[in-house]
Amino acid sequence: MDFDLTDDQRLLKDSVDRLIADRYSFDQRKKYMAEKDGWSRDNWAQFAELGLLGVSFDEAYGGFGGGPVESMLVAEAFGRGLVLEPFFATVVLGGGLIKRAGTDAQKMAMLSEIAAGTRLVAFAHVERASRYNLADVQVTATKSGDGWVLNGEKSVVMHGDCADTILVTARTAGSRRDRNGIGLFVVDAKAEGLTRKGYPTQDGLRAAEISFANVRAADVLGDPAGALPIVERVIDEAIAVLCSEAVGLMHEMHVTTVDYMKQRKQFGRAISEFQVLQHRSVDMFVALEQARSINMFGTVMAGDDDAKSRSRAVSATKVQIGKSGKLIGEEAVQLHGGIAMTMEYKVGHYFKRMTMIEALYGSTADHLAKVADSGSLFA
Amino acid sequence: MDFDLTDDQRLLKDSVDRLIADRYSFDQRKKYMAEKDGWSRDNWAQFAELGLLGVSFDEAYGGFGGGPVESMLVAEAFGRGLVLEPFFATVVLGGGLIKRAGTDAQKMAMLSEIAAGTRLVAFAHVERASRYNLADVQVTATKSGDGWVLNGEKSVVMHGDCADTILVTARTAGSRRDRNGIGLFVVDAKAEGLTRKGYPTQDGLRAAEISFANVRAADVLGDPAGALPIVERVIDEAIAVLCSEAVGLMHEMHVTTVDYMKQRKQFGRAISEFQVLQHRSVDMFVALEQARSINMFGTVMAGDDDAKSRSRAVSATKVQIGKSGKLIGEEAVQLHGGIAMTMEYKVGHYFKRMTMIEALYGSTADHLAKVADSGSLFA
Amino acid sequence: MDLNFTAEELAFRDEMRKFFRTEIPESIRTKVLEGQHLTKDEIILQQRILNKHGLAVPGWPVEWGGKDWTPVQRYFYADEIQLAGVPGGLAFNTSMVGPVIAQFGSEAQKKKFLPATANLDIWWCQGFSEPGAGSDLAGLRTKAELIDGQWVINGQKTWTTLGQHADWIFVLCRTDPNVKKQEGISYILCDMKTPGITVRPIQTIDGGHEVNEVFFDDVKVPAENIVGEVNKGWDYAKFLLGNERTGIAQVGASKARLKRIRELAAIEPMGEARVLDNPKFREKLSMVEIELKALEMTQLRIIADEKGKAKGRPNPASSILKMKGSEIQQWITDLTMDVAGPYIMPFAMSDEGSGRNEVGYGPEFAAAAAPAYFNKRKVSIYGGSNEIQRNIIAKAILGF
Amino acid sequence: MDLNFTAEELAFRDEMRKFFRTEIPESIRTKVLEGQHLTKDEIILQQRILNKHGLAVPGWPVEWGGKDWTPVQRYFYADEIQLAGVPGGLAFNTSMVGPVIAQFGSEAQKKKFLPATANLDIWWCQGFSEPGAGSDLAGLRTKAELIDGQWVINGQKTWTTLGQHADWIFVLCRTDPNVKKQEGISYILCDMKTPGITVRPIQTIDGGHEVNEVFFDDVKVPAENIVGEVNKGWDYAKFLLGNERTGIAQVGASKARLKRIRELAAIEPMGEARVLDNPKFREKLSMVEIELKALEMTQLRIIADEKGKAKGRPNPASSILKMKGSEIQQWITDLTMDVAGPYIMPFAMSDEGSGRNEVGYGPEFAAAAAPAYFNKRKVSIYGGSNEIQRNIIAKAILGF
Repeated sequence: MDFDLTDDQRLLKDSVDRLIADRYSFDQRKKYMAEKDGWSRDNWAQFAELGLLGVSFDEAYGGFGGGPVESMLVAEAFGRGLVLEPFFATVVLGGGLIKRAGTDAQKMAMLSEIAAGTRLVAFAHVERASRYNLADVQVTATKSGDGWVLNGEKSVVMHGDCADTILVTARTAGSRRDRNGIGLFVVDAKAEGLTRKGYPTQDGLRAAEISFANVRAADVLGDPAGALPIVERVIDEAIAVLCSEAVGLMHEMHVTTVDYMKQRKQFGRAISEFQVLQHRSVDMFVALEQARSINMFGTVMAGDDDAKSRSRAVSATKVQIGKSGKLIGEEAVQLHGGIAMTMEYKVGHYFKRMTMIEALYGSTADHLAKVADSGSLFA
Repeated sequence: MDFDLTDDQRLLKDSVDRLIADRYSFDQRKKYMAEKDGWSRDNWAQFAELGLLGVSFDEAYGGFGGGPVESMLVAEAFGRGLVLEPFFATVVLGGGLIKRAGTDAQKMAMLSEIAAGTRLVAFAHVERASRYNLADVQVTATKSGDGWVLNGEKSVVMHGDCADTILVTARTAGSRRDRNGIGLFVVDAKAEGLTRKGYPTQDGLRAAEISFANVRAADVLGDPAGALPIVERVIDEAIAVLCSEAVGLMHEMHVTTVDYMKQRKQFGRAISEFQVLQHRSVDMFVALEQARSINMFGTVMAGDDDAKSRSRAVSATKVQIGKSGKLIGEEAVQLHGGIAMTMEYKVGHYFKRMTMIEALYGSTADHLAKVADSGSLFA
Repeated sequence: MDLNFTAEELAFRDEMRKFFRTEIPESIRTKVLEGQHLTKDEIILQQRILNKHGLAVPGWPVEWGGKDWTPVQRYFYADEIQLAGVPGGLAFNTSMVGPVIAQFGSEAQKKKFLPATANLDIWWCQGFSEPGAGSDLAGLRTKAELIDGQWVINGQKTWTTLGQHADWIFVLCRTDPNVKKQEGISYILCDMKTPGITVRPIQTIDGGHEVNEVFFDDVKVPAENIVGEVNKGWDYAKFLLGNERTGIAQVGASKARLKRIRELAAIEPMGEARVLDNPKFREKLSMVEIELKALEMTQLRIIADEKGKAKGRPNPASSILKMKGSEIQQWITDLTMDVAGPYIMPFAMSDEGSGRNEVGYGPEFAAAAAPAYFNKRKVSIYGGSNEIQRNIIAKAILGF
Repeated sequence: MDLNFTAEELAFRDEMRKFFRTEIPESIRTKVLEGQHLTKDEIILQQRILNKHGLAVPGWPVEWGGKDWTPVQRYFYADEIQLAGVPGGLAFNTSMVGPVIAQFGSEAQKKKFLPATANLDIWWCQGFSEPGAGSDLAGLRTKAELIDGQWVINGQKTWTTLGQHADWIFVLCRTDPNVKKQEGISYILCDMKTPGITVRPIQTIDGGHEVNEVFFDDVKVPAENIVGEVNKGWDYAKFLLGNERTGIAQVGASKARLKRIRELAAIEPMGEARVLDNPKFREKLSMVEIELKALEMTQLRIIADEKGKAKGRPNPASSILKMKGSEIQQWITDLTMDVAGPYIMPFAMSDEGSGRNEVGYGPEFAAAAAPAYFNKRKVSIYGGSNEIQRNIIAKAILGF
């Protein structure tokens, strides 16, 4: 066991940290948000150039060849910067699915374009009625000639409004909540019959509702009736990446609060001199360190081939991240006071993103129930 | 609605408060605990003289004629004094059962003796395997001539070691957890075949394990197969009294902590000057006031004839009392530091009694589940 | 001690209940109960109905339209108005400036302002907080100088709620910089149309526009617009802060929200069942109800304790109402998010910030769930933060 | 960064695991795992077995029996010894006085004391805390005066854990009352059989006798029994406080307790099922496991960070280990009480305070449930209360 970064990891971390320092001040971020897609194509090109868009892909497909630790480093920095670009949708979800489910040819075709920044991907899985049940798929795919035709509606497709390619889960067999009978289809965003309605999410990112009316899939990834285990695995990996992003958010909220406390004067002295506020910011710090620690565990375990121990560890991580994040977010706002309630100040935006991560792919309560049902963490 | 005490209530409160002030210093209490029964017969006579042992009985049976509020006043004062005598066992449980289930003749015979201080009663209901399920009764009562014969074992009979009369629930019909088929029997503590083993409880009070080997009951209270609803009702009333006692405990823990903070010096100043400790004692105060408030609600509602709303309100009260009590007890110890961990200082004893009340007749978690299963408190 | 309500008290409750639910338009009440924002016209409309029936300003002196109610009556008024989803009298008018003018204003001020304030013909806003002041309200720097028989005001106020709708503002100004900070403050009334006033919206993280900055640049106000004596404004502001104890805890509003959450949770699917079927959710809901029930009793104890006490002396125990009441309001937004689940994600506010779901993803109520959670962070910050309330209890009750 | 353990590290873990579970009597380990108290002889026995195999004092300098282990090896030693239910070296000997003598003592002191200390031929106790001192340890008043070549000690110490078994005591004494409080303290070793020493038991609320008061009444100690320099005792005490970071969080012990709780909850009936079938209990248990898993990683991060750093300089982040570790130990006692339910009530300690259930009501483990809950309140009080730990983090890490 070694907590030190390798030379390559150190280089990666330095370059993504520098990127955030140079390009992701709060004011710069506001400008990106005002761009057409709600994020910056210029940044995207820069990410590609630094190798971030292929951070977790094999070098054979134009990737950086990194593993979970590399993704963690990038995501944490992106959290600190509150990055708007569709890294999570395209690289983590889209790239992850293709990597895990695709043939060599499919990977060659798509991963290399993702890594190069020339293909945006979104993952359309959640439906209006599915809540957090990953097996609850009602969109249908029916065989037509040698291809598949999709019908139905998908919800909150993260960055679905700008994606070039949409990966869609659809039911090819079985009934609504069956684990079997789910396929994963590659759909061109411009395909006939596909309509999408983009909108901002609470955290300033983008999503889309997408409907499919006899949409012809361009391709299928893996077994058209057996995609669920891969979807679950990629979502576990994605949760680990979200948790890393959350660590970045928490870090930034904590640091910003401590700095603010040192500058802000009330009753003639810096509020950092009030012992009550000191102790509360210490509790934020402890929560942050606990989150950072378990995130390392979750990051490693997200790569585990055993579905049960992988999923239990990832859920445990999301629980601690959710618990720490709620405390840190709410206290960051409270210790700042009114200013943190304004759009003009950065802390509120971190708090909102943290809140959305808590709700993404299962809340703290849902994941705690999952851990509780799957035995000891110290097995 | 009127929060002011009536003249009679004021007199009662004054007399019980004076009693506690005169007779229940921490040092006096130690002496009582060292007496043969683990409490003071002399105090008991004094309680009788002041009318406290019949506080909730009709005047016809030698009682004070008080209602729930009168019981609350006595119990809260007893909590402040950390009273050792078997008031809860004899008057609240024993008297309550006789009052609710007895005939006029039974009441005349037993309540008047309880009120006079000449009869001690205990209620033997809990069994080794029943945990918190009131219907889980395995002790049997079988008809024999014109009487009943009891067999089996009862656990943690509060003050069962000193009682003259033991009220025993026993199964006359049905199987282990059936709601029907439970009777309530009057047993002489000296009856043949009854053996008891007394022991101290964690809070310094007394209890006994009692076994029945062909013990002949002296009498039966009410329907020998239908006692459960009355047991439930009396236990609801008893929980309300325990909650009032708990309010007294919490009050004393809070006041003692605040006083200690003002006297105790660390780093050259009273620890009450540390803002962190101030705020934490404020949180104790708020928890105390919330407990005191809901206890009034629980006290009134414990008298409700409707079993569902009565039981819901009492459970809600026990939840808040348990939550507040845990916070106040743990913080009282923490803010005192090591001294509160010693037998020689009073706070630890309040903390222990509070912990036992939390566990009596269902924990906070159990009662929260009950409330949650019974609909809104604001119906 | 008799903790049951009397028949008269219950009759009063029923009268209030009936009035609020029949006289105030259901469209307004539904929006309030769903956590949506009201338009200016809706707020005015309902206050005028209340005022027409003598129910807009019950806390005022009787001669100016107030009611000589018992504490229990005042409790039921507040509880029922909130339960019914009636917004009630605009707080700035009825709880803040009105009582101050009635107590400390000149006769001319009373005649000019009180009837119009009760009827919301004048919409007031509050000019207390300043940038950088926060909980240290008395440290304010906006100054007013008496020049040629006019107060000339310069400075900046902030967190001015609904200032964009206001006709008048009541402003705390520093009129003597050379004395202890609390002793050099005056309470001045100012027409928002006066030249030199600029209102700038503050956009909050929930996406709404509720608060504003108000800039004063050589704003000239007639000398007679001062309330009471010069340099006594801090006393009047403190009088006001302790004036309204029954509303502060928002018990009725929280009860209404919990009722609605219970209804929504019984509808919203979760797996093959409903959210309300999940024991963990139910327990969380019950825990909030239990704390709220305790708070309701605490509130009744505090208002009962007011009997015969001088008005304007805040009972420090009312800090409990503020602290616990705000905690409960915040927990309730957690519960709404729990019911909404993943459907909180779309930012679906319409232009007016109405909180309606314009995206169509998830149930209607879900669109307001996260904004309410963000927005309600304010209740433990404003009106004396919960840290300040703890300081008050520590000092005034625990004697530290 | 590679967060997997190497094959060598895992081999070391397995070696430790095997050793502790085969060489230390199961009767001792079971008592520890059940939360019962050990006798003096049992504590001595197991330490001598450890010492015989060179595993009693791995943190000491190699020449005195220590091990030159990597941080991960030290982590596995602590984790496995706790998981196995082995009490390990008596902390006063191995973590407290031993390292101080090894670092600051004279050669004569080292020879005289270190081997006997490692082998528990001398049982040490600690004379630091005083009545009224609490967290302000440096304010101590027990004084030592050098008279006729002897230290004469007068004063009182308290919270002296297991002082009733001790052969020697290490005492902090004030040797110069005229300087800053930290600068006039000396570190003196004292035979408990010296005339003038009185040990008085303190009974604690769990019913046990773990701590004592120790009175010094003209206690005469040879001059050479001072460790290091006169008036430098505070530095040695601080060195000691930061010396042992891997044990402070009690991660291994907490893992062992949680494992046992899971076993007990799977047995103990609750209605028609078992306690472990209750989802709420399971979630509470899982939440503690999650926090413990996070703390385990935090501990690994902190010990990894020690590489190449000077010994004796406590990493302020280790305050997290103390705070969170004590919280978790306390939560675990809550869980045990949850499993025990109503069976916690009888006070069923035997005379030796063994924690065995002598009443026979409820399961065997239940007798120790409430006493453990009471007893573990201490872990957030002693060794620098959690409030002091927060002050340390506030100052040393957050820069307040």
